[in-house]
Amino acid sequence: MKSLYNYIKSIITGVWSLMVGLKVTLSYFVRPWTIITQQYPENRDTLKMFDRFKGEVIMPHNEKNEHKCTGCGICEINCPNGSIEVISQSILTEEGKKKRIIDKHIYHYGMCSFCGLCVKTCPSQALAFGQDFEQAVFTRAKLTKISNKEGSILMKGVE
Amino acid sequence: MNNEELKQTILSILPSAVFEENTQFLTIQIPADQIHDFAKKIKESETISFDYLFCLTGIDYGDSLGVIYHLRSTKYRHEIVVKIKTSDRETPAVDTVCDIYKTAEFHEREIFDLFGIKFNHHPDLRRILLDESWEGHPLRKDYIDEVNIVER
Amino acid sequence: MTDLIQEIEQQEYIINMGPQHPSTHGVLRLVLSLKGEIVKNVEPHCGYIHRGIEKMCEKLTYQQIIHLTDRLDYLSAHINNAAVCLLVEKALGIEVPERVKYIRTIIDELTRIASHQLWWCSFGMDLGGLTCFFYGLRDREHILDIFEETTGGRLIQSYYTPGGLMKDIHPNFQKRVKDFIKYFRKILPEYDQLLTGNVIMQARSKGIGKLSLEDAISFGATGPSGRGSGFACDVRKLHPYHLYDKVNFKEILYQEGDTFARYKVRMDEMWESMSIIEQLIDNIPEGDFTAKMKPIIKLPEGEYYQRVEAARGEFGVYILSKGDKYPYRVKFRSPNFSNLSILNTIVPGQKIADLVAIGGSLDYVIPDIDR
Amino acid sequence: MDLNIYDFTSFTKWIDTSLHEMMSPFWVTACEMTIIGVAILAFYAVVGLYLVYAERKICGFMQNRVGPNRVGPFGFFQTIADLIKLLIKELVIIKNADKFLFNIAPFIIIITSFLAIAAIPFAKGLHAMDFNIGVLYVMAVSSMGVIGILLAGWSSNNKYSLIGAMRSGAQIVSYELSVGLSLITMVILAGSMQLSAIVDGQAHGWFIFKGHIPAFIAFIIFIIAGTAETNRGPFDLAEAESELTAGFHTEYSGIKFAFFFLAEYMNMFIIASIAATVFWGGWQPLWISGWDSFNHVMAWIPPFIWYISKTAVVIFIMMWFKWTFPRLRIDQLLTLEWKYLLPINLFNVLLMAFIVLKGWHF
Repeated sequence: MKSLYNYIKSIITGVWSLMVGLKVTLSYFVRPWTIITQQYPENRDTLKMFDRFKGEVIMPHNEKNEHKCTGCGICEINCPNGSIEVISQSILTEEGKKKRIIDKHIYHYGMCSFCGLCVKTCPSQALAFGQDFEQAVFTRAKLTKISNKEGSILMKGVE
Repeated sequence: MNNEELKQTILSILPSAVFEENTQFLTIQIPADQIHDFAKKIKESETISFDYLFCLTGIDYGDSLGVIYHLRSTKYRHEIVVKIKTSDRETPAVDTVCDIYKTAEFHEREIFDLFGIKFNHHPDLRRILLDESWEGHPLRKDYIDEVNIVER
Repeated sequence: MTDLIQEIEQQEYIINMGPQHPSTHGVLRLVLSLKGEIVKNVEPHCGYIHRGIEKMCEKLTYQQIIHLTDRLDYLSAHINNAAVCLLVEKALGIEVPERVKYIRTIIDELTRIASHQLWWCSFGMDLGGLTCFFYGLRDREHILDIFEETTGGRLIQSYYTPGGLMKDIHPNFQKRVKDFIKYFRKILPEYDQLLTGNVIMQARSKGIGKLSLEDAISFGATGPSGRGSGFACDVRKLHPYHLYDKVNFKEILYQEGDTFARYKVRMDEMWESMSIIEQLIDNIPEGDFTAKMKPIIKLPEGEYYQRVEAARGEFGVYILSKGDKYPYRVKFRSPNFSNLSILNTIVPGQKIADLVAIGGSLDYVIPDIDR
Repeated sequence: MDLNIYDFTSFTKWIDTSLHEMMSPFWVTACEMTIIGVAILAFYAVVGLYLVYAERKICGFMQNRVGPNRVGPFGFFQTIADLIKLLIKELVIIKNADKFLFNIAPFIIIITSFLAIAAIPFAKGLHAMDFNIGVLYVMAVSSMGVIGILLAGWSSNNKYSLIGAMRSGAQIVSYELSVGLSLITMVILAGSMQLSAIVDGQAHGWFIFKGHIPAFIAFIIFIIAGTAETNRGPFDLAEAESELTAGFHTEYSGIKFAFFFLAEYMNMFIIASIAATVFWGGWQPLWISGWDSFNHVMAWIPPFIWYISKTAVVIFIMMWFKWTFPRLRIDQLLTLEWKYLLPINLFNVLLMAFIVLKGWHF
């Protein structure tokens, strides 16, 4: 008799536990406004990434096409993957002093692991993280970027 | 049990143990051929009962190869580090402890894989992380791989 | 005829589960010998994504190692980073500001919740309840948003650095965390309704994959996998780091050692983590977000060992330094590697479906096994 | 009752007689078969495709996401796009597979699901064949699908497939009993195995109300066992993607896989149709004794709509099950059948017989 009681009890508790689960899924089924899915390509205009989002390493330029990179190469030393190459050249300034300026700041996007050490250690805050995440390309060669823009010069007052 | 009492107990088990100074844990160096007996004794001993091997590290000192056992007692909550060294770099071999600490089975396979230290009486000593056909033992300091390792 | 039957009985039916299989959670290969549905022997083959992180670390500075520890157990990335940072701080004798300790504790616990959420949804999926997967991921999204706002990354953040943090927390951080806790306290009972109480789930997990306490200690099964067997191995209690000696929380222990016990440990840990965060989130003191550090860190000669409680168990870092700016030898004691080795002890005699449930309850992260 | 406006009997009779006027009896039969074949094929395709769509959308909402929403408005043409993709995919030829059986298995599955539709009454006079043993026929035909699954699993030369097929065999053989017994319970109440007679018997009250307790128990058992018969979650052990990758159809690709996929949905549709027909009155409108004006309004809704909406409700329940519950293990599956469903079912048959004997039904 006891076993029959347990048998029926197990059926009832089992069915009840299943009903509780069914209630959860049904409650979401009838509440479609709780969906948090973002419609990505449609919301591109309004989509704003967080300020600190690490999309790529960029070298910010001001409106006069000036950057802050002195070509010291500290970012290159600090990069664990070798994804930054700094090619600098020496020029003579107007006062006749020898000065090192940056020729090309090459950034291998495909090798970057976004550890943030280059941005953190840069002594003149020349590097920053860009928020662009749409970086898909068809060939790997395109992943190698040059951070300093064509014809840009060092900002005044940055040593 | 504090470190001083632990020291005395261990010396009574193995008089030839050498203690290192200024270390985070109580660190003992013992001869490589005694590791199995020693591990068995300190695990079965009622007073110290080191039953939990929480880290097993292989190491290449340059001239010799070593294995480091980090042991802990779940009962008394004290810890020791046992080190063994072997100067044989060609066919290094030490006794396994995987019949005492079952976790050692995988960790010894890993050390065999990456350092080439053989563990006698290990039930299933094969490479674990690398491919069976891999040549050499990568974590050794004299390992050369001109293709995959880029020196900067 | 009987000879033929005997011959067939003796033959092993061998199946390769993985490296491409939905329920091995990555590229783990399990070679099963079956007898009908019953697994007689299981042999894990790992190393498919072995990247040689320990070897790479020997050529990296201590700051650079951080971005590799992220990639071990990517689901408890912050906690792994904390291990290296704490080790370096201990070796150099640096006391980090109080603010850093608060933030690190909160972020570690958020990481633990996020990891357990992902475990819950993948465990549900292993059992065949696909809906769990989406609920778990939906709620994890909130934590990832908090991380993204403060650290800039969603999965691999590299937020900790020896001596402190990369940046200070975002001004919204506290409010968002409080909102999340409020939200998740409401949602977590739903998890119980959907899966924990379910009679099918209980039948599939109770009494399955029993791991005895002796085996748990001997195999070094830590984290929820060990605590499900009654092995008190919570590093937060045994060797408190961060602020764990100042907050109140319980170490969750279950004695059964089966899949359901491991499940319950994780479910209860989520509640505990939330209570830890609630104790701290309003009291973050003002101050620096990093201690004063030299640009080049050189550890004094010697051996160092630091352990932390990652989401899957005890994560340890052993570093032998010879006084250079590079470590001489780095060893990561990964919890999953030890947890994997118990598989051949608890699985034989169970069915294929149980193997999947056990694998789900042990919660592997393959990069942590292979390193 | 003025159900006559929706009576298709005269319409089908008229086609039959007009065809007889035009040609010889042999050609009439051939012509009628073609018409019915084409009609059912078109119905099959539409229902199959939109059940897939419905499933994806329903499961999407249950999982708190939107489901397909890219192809067409609300993703309405998603499954058509998928079908085109499957049609142009490569059919991978498996080395060492039993080629003949491997190729024939999807057809066996799809033909069996096709055959069962023939006996289902969509509206008065609108069914291909009115067998006097309709219930038996539907059960016999729908249980033949397991042959296709077994062949697919066996001939693929894949260990996962074989395990999946064996599980499926054990499962369907067991659950066939429950399906049969729960239908027999209702046959006792109806007093006929002819589907049209069963439907006609429900003109004044559906059987699930007429037979009250035993009919309700039989309905629950039928839904559970029917879900198991169609290899759907939580009984999808033959596929069990977290255990056996894809079970019996691991090795199938392209349109052959689509056949398995469509057949699964059609089997679900058939089970739902039978449930609607036997328990919920098929195409009969809701009838409540005494509420004459209400009954008139109900009768005004076309029977085909009644039939489809009842079927849709049952299908929704089956989908709801699938997207809520975790999967059972094979031994638990068999335990559920042999220790729970079968004894309850046998008891239920006795109860129903007793109630019919005493005339305690409505």
